[in-house]
Amino acid sequence: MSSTHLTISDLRCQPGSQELFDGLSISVSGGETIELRGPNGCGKSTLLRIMAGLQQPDSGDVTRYVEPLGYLGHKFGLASILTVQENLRWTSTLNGAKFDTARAQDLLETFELRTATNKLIQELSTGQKRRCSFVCLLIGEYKLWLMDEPFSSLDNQGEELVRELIQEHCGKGGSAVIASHSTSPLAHAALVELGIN
Amino acid sequence: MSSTHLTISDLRCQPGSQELFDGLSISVSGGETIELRGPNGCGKSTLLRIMAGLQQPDSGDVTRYVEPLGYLGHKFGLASILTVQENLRWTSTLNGAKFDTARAQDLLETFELRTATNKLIQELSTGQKRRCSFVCLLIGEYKLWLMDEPFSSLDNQGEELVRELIQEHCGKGGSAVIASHSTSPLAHAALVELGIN
Amino acid sequence: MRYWALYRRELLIEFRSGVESLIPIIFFLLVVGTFVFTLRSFTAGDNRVIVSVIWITTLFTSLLSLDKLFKRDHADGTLAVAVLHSDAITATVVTKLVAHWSVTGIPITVLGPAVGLLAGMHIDHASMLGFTLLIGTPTITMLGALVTALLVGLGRGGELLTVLVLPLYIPILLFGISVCHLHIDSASYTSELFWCFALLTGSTTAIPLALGPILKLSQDS
Amino acid sequence: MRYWALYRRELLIEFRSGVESLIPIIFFLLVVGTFVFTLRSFTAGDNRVIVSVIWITTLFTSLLSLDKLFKRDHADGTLAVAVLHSDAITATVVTKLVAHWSVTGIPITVLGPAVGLLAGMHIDHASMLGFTLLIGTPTITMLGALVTALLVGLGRGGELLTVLVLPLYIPILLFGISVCHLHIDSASYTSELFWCFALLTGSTTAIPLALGPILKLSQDS
Amino acid sequence: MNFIPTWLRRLASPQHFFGDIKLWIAWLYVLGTIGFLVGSVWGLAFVPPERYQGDSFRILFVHAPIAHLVQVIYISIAIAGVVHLVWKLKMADIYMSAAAPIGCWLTVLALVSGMIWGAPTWGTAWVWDARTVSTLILFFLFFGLIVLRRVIPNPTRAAAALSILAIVGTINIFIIKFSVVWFKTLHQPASIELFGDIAIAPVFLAPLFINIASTYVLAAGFILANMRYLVAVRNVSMTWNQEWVQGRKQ
Ligand code: HEM
Ligand SMILES: Nc1ncnc2c1ncn2[C@@H]1O[C@H](COP(=O)(O)OP(=O)(O)OP(=O)(O)O)[C@@H](O)[C@H]1O
Ligand SMILES: Nc1ncnc2c1ncn2[C@@H]1O[C@H](COP(=O)(O)OP(=O)(O)OP(=O)(O)O)[C@@H](O)[C@H]1O
Ligand SMILES: [Mg+2]
Ligand SMILES: [Mg+2]
Repeated sequence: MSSTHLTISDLRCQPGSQELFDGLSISVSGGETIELRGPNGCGKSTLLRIMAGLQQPDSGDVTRYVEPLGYLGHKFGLASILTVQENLRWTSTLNGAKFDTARAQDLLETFELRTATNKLIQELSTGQKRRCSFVCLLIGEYKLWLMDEPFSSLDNQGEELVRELIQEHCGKGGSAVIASHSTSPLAHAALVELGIN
Repeated sequence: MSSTHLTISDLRCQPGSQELFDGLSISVSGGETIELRGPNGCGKSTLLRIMAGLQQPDSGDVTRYVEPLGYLGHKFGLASILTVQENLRWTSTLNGAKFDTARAQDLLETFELRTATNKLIQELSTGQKRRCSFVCLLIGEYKLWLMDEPFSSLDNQGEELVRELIQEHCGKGGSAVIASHSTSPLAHAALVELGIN
Repeated sequence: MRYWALYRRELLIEFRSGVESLIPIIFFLLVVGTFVFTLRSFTAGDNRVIVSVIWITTLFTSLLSLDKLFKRDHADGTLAVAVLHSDAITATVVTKLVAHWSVTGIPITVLGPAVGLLAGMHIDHASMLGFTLLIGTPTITMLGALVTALLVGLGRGGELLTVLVLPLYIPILLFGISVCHLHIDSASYTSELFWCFALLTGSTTAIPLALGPILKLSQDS
Repeated sequence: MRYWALYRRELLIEFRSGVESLIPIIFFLLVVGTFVFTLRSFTAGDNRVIVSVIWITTLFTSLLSLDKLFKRDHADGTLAVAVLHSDAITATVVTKLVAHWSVTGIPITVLGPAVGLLAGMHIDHASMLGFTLLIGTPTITMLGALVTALLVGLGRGGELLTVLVLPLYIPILLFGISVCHLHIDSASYTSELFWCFALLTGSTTAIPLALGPILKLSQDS
Repeated sequence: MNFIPTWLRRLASPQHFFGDIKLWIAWLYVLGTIGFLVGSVWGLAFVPPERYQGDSFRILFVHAPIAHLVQVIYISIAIAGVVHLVWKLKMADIYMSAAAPIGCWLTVLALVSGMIWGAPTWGTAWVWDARTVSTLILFFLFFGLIVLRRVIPNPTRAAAALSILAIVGTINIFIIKFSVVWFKTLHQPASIELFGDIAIAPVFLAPLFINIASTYVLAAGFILANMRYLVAVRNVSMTWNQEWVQGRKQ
């Protein structure tokens, strides 16, 4: 039962003088992992922001069948003067769900953030912030994940963990679109190569 | 003639309740490449900032024999509403050097930023910004490079390029301290493993 | 429930470091003080000047704190997350506005008349001042938030905000001050008060709904 | 040479987007306008009120634009780079201050008396107003920059800045206004003018040198 | 720094400070309270009413000492600021942090007592003159110090920022005070000067002096107690104060 999560058809986008996409069409269905690849400046981040609806294309249709989306950009989406726990609580509030303390503790344990539960975000290292944003993503129970360079500033153990999580998520009917420069592609991922026109 | 560029002796640092370093001593000499490794939150970025003098340790001595240092942190150090060229010009002003247009063009060519010369920094992609900050580093002609995750958000070709540059820089008597999560260590680098105490 | 939880988050951010929540209040006192002090030789005993000064300072206090209404959230990316939850965005925005009003509007509504009394206003006139501030401050918050939302992410300071929003503030400023002045002069002020209410109703109903889409649009680089 | 190049960079940033450089000026006019308009019935013909209003507005204009003096540079990391070039940091700071003064202090020094003339001030009194603003605005820039530097990177808005810096502004405000008032009253103002100069000299010599170390310290999270 | 006696140098170490100062605080509290009670009862009950103001002048015995004390506290903070910037003394930093809130509260007291006094004598609780304004500014400066300490998370940076603000603020207070000469004031000028005539009748003088002295002593007690608390909290990782800090938190 692989339902469609998002379709993009005939996308055209030209920020500034140089054209990024012209007639790009992509469809993301449940269970799918899509990895965007391409050199610096080819438009991966732009495409992800368009998918999320944070940026408007010049023309073309973007249809989102699941809402809300989980988006992980270059900014972590964590309030820096709140603690880790308070940020997690906020995510579940946004989703209208009750905050499940036990699950949150479990996830923090998995990401080795247990000791940081009551630290302010601004006191965390970059990698720890990124880990925390993954915990938020998991707490949010989003169907479709849009991730911009999710492995950057994670250590090897963290990267491994995230790879497994993505695989697990897509195995359970979720989907993920990932922009990455990592040398080893994700398991089961469909590669989309973007180039500079 | 490998002169000493920087020494740290008996460093102690404890931001918050948890101790990061206790009695750490490092010395960096010309020609040396040092790679800091360790899990997220072990204190790599903190150590680099202390080396640069952007952060004060709780105790211990930091002596810098070369000044100014080239520091590349998580922020790119580029004025976002100036163009690439204007930023490069600023770097050479700070160093009291005359701006060498030809060399700048060469470097931009190497980093495939030639077409972006007159773009504003805020119009560049993350990887392009990082590339531009490398060009600044090279224009500044610093002896000692301190780099915090320099490979993040670079594509494979860019990463290769930077690796070569670091090797070349240290070959010519410069030195570099690099924090990285990359799976393959730098050539000739002395690894310093930091751990969580 | 969700509203309450979101409101709590905003207050948490506001009050994280204790004294900070007093800053708008101290700011208000400081600015009123500076004004009254510098203008003291001309205003002695004229309550109408005090009213004007308090109203103008209220505008500034509100402006300065509005500047950061969405800024922090934009900088750390939480605004983008909020915007993507399109069913919760109105709740987010409303709680933000209410929280802002709670920490600036309410204290000013209380302090304004208190300062007036200290400066020798009659208790009747001071209460009227308090009443107009009570209807005026939400309007000020709403209009300011609207313009702030348009400017999110442009990296501009309070100056641009002021230049854009001050013209919008003129009506509520005029009506608010007029009601008090007319009351002091024992003249009729019904139509001015009516306009104050009209502005209040208009802004509090329309603006919270408009803010969600505006903020989403503002994400576009 | 280096000073000139750095100064050009600051102006470039200031003027990159055209109209924006006019914002402080528009702000100034708008606020003076609002005041004069709201206070009009009490001030008719009294030039001393105009002087006070213009001086206070000058303070606020300066405050609002000071807020972003180091903010942008800190956000994009160029401040850290500048701080690491310890032999160039004083030059960087000085050019920043001069640039800030060029786009706020100078226009206000010119506009202040012009507005005064428009409001019916005698040309003599207006020139004296201009003169005090000329000595006063650099002092204001210096003191404001000092406090702004202490707050770099804390993510606080102009409110906190105002609360910290307004008490420091009181002397220059008092003396500046006194000189003008005494001049209007045809009284002697030498000692007040002396204090204005003393404040100018003190702040312009000490503060630029102190800012480098302070900014370096402010990098520490 | 050989000229500093050993017992004082001992106090520069947090651990010794924490231990030694406890007894001092107790003594200061006792002395100050007794002195203040004696002075106030004397002033309120045994001194004849004043010629012009009747009984309302009796608030003098609270107002004048405190209004005086807060200025001394502020200047002492600025001196600690200089000490901290020059010698990097940790204790100077602790002193600034400990004294600022006390100074702030006492300034509120000075303002309120002045206003209570002003209501009957001046006919208004507040006038704008150099004396009152400089006291008001003092309040804002104290408040600024407290806020600055709170908003800067990093202690090294906070201490330096505090020192600088305190030093610049002192210059301000001086300027405002000197400007008394030029601005007409309703508030009376200083009537007790170190080298000059004393314009207060001797009957009022004795209780006034007792109160001035005891407010000094009491404030010293408050500040030292606050310092002791900060010393303990800032060295949580040490062993000698674990128990005490834990006890405080419950
Ligand atoms: C809010 C209003 C007031 C404030 C802020 C204020 C402030 C001050 C200050 C700063 C001092 C100087 C203390 C020193 O340096 O030794 C002082 C002293 C004094 N004040 Fe006030 N005051 C206020 C109201 C009053 C009133 C209404 C009176 C009585 C009419 C009064 C009578 C005195 C006296 C007698 C002294 C002692 C003078 C001396 O020995 O120096 N004050 N006050
Ligand atoms: N102000 C602070 N208060 C408390 N803890 C802090 C503070 N600043 C940093 N830390 C802690 O210091 C540790 C080191 O942070 P740092 O950024 O140096 O790590 P890092 O090695 O660079 O990690 P990463 O690989 O994630 O970038 C982290 O565990 C962080 O939680
Ligand atoms: N406002 C703009 N004006 C002009 N060009 C722009 C603007 N915004 C983006 N671009 C251009 O669009 C291109 C795509 O940027 P994007 O951030 O999507 O790249 P990316 O694939 O994510 O690169 P990276 O791997 O470096 O992150 C870049 O070449 C950039 O210069
Ligand atoms: Mg990208
Ligand atoms: Mg790091």
